[in-house]
Amino acid sequence: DALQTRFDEKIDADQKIEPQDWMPEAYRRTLVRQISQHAHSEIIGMQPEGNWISRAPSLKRKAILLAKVQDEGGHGLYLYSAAETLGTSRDQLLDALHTGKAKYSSIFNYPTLLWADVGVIGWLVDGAAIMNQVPICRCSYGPYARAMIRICKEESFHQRQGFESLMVQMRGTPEQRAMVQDAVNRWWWPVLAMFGPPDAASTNSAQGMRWGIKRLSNDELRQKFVDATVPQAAILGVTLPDPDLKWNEERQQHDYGAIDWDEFWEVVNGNGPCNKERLANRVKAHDDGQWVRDAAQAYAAKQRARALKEAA
Amino acid sequence: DALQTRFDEKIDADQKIEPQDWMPEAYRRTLVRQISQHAHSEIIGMQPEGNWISRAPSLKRKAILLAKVQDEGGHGLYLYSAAETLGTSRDQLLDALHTGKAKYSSIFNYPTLLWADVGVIGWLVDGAAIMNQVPICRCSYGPYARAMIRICKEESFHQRQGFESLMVQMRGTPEQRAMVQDAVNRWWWPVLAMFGPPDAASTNSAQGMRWGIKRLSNDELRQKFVDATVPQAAILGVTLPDPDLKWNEERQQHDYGAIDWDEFWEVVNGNGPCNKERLANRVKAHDDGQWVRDAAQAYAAKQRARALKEAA
Amino acid sequence: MNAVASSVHASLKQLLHLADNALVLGQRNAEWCGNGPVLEEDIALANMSLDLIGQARMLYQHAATVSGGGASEDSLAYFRNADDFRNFTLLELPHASATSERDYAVTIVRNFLYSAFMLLQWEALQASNDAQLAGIAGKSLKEVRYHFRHSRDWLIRLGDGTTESHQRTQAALNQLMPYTAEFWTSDRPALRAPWDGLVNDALKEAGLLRPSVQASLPHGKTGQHSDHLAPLLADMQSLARAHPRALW
Amino acid sequence: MNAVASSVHASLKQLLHLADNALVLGQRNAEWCGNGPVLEEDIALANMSLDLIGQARMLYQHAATVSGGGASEDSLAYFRNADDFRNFTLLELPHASATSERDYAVTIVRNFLYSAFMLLQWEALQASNDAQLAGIAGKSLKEVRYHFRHSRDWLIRLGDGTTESHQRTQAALNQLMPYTAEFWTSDRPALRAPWDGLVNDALKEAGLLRPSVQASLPHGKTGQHSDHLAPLLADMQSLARAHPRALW
Repeated sequence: DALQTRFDEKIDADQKIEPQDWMPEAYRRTLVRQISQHAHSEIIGMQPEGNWISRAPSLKRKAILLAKVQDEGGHGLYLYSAAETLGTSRDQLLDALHTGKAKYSSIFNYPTLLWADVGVIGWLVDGAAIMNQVPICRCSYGPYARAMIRICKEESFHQRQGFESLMVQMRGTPEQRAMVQDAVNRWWWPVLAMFGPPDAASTNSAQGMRWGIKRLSNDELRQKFVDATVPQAAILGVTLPDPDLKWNEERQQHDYGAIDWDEFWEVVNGNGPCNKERLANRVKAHDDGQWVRDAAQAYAAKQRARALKEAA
Repeated sequence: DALQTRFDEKIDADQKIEPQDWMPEAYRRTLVRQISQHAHSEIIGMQPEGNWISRAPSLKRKAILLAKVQDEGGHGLYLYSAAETLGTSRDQLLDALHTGKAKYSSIFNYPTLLWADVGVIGWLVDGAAIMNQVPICRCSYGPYARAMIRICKEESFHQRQGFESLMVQMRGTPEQRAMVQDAVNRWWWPVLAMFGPPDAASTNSAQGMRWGIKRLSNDELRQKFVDATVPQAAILGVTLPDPDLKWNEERQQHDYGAIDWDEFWEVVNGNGPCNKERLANRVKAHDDGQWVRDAAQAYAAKQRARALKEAA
Repeated sequence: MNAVASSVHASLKQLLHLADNALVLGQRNAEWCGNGPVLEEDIALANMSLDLIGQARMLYQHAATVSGGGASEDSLAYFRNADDFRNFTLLELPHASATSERDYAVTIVRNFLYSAFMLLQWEALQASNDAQLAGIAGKSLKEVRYHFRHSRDWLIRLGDGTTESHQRTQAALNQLMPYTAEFWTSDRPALRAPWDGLVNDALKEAGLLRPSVQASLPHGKTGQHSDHLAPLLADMQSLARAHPRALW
Repeated sequence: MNAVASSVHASLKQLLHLADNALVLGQRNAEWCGNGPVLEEDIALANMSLDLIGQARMLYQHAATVSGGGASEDSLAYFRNADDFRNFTLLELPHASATSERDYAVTIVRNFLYSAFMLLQWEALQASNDAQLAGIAGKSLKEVRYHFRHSRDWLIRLGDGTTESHQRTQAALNQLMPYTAEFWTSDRPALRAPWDGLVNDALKEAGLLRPSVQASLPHGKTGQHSDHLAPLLADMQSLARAHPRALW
């Protein structure tokens, strides 16, 4: 029909779709799913790093980490707002998270064992996230694209901060260097898995590409990430824990070893080291805050009633 | 009447009153109040020292402290049992504690700021408690006297352990010596107040003496304690924070300065540094444990029903 | 006598008191990060913690210069023990109430009582003879104005919200008000009347009763703290102390 | 080669694993001291913590001899970091559940699952070639028999008590059972069948369902812990580390 045609034309012309525009239900549903998953990831992602705020080893690092975790909360906020423009309320989105219906990035189901993990999360996890997200800054849905532009700016700031903090630690004591290496060993493979299953096994990708929601395939993004990260690791002086990782002169890209997709699916399916705990913490914070939200609502209602009475 | 006469004769002959014996209501009431106050003190007294179990600076000291706090729980248990022989249930006694009707020793409303406080509590607080309690080992009510004998044995063990731990700390670093002195400065006056108001201001004492529940007056006990403690402080190498403290050749006792009874009454009346918190912690532990006690009771009832059914 | 020694400085004691206040409350409030009752509040509390940690850093840096001897903001924050800390006892208490281990009413009431005090304190300190401290006061004043408005708004919202929120807030007020007695052991009795004004005015709007202060005076400012400071510092300082030669 | 070096010793790794297990669970369970649901349980839990701390001390002393280099029970307990600790992840978890910050069902279920395992482990270790370890096993076996009986009795009481206690206990079981997978990464697969027997038998009596273990394998034994060990150690070690030259 005409609406569909108009929509397709806009997509083809790389124009933005805006909230008030007509859009196919599947497009709307896919976007809500993707944006809210991203929002949930930001919120759940506050936990592994938040875990170290109280013990940050200098006041400067404490402030940087607190600001970073706060930024993640802010990203959650923008993204929930973007999802709300598609007609789903934040309460509905949170409910889906809390009941386990909605997913979030599996990477946040790994624990942060050392202070070095905080730096490595900044460097690798945020690095991978940026790789994933930069293309979305050009995505077809206007509010999402605009939120991503802002988020990507902040994420790359975090990524540089993470790398810088690792540089300092690598100039420190031998124990510090060992801890950074240990953190890299543990995070490397889960980070590679963040880009999602290999293209051959990936569903939804083609439609996502067609709609301008997805711009690059999982494997393309993963390759770009590996190629960008290898020289950074060399600068840091850490070893990436993959004996098969090497430059392929022919492809002009790095080859890398096989990812353990069984582990990836285990974690996606709720059996990672911290899945239950991350969700339980989130639900508890939400439930414990119910009375506060109720109070704010009750007060606002009273204020409205008072204003009406005065106006009358 | 005959019962009263028989009771008085026993008291005069220094014989024990046992649970099945007739006794005046006032005697019973006084005993329940005194024994349960003492039991409550043991239970609340677990908190200030318990606060340091997790941070005890060596495994040996951790074990000693945990054993000590556990002993205090044990003392509470004996004493509640002794009070129960007078016809008041543990639930009733606890209820009086939790609702603020029953008192406990004010000394436990002071915080334990340093590890040295743990040693000082053993040395001074347990020392004062023993001074108070030894005479009660000869008190007229059998179950109470027998409980006190056992308790006094353990308390004097704790007192020696506390003193020994302070001796070690005084041989340590200058900071350690300063911390011991700081703890002594803070505990000395509240410990002197533990013996209760001066005889001139003390109610109930005469009747307690007559009944063989109290054997020595508050001031007599306080004087004995001061005289016993001064040489111990010298051995330790700490200064007791009282410029007026000195040997009185004439009295063959130590003179000591004026106790701040206003502070004492403030704390007794609920306005000490930790009163609210101590009681709130106790109430919380009790309330949180309700489901466990309910479960134990439900299970016991089921077991009884099963036994009956099998027997039938 | 060199230039630094001849310029006017606030006492080290005062600087550490101000710095410890900021750090300890900043550390406490950061416990809400990721656990707030609503995302916007999570972010607001983290913001205020950041302000406080920033104030602490400026104050410790200044204190380090005054004290000399190789002190730094981090040596003062991470390598002093509980009995060296000079913060008000109020600020080290956990967010716990009888109802809950982490009660937002406790957080809001504390922030309100303290920010009302600091609003006046920083205002006064702008006129300090110690130019550096006066500068810190000016910057902090802007921040504390927001902290005060935020906590005051929530105090009213909670006090005049639901029955539960009213009860929790009144309970938090009863619990914390006695600790404010320590504010007046400082050298600024002149702040008392304006503080009473700020407090009474907000309580009235919130429909809350001001409890009468009847409790022993806390002594955090002289280094005698509650049972709660040592565990807070144990956690905060653990990593720095485990690796004293590390670079961060 | 001197006499000590020629006698047979368990590996330092194994001794530290056993010692860290005992210390970490002893430390966790001591959190109940003064907070138990009923005075008798308060005392019983403190008793079991004392047993565990006693076991840890014997094991660390032995480990210190084996390792040499001036190690002592306290240097091993207080001056190693979280990633040096070799305890099972199960033992470092807080007593928290979805229902409560300190849930007695979690405590009982953990004590049950672990004491059933240690009952078998100590029994086997009585035959160790390391005579000292065999002796520690003999002493510990007596203690763990009581721990097992205590936790088993309570497991049944709670499982077959009220609806609430049943639900809490089943939830605790679901929460903790996955962590027991780490027991079988040890060199004692022969213990698995008898452990299953002890567990299944008690669960049946308690009317509880055995959840199927479906979760990623914990790696505490190799030094990769949950988020919960570092804060536990930060608190435990704070005082000893603040005064490294002190005498205690």
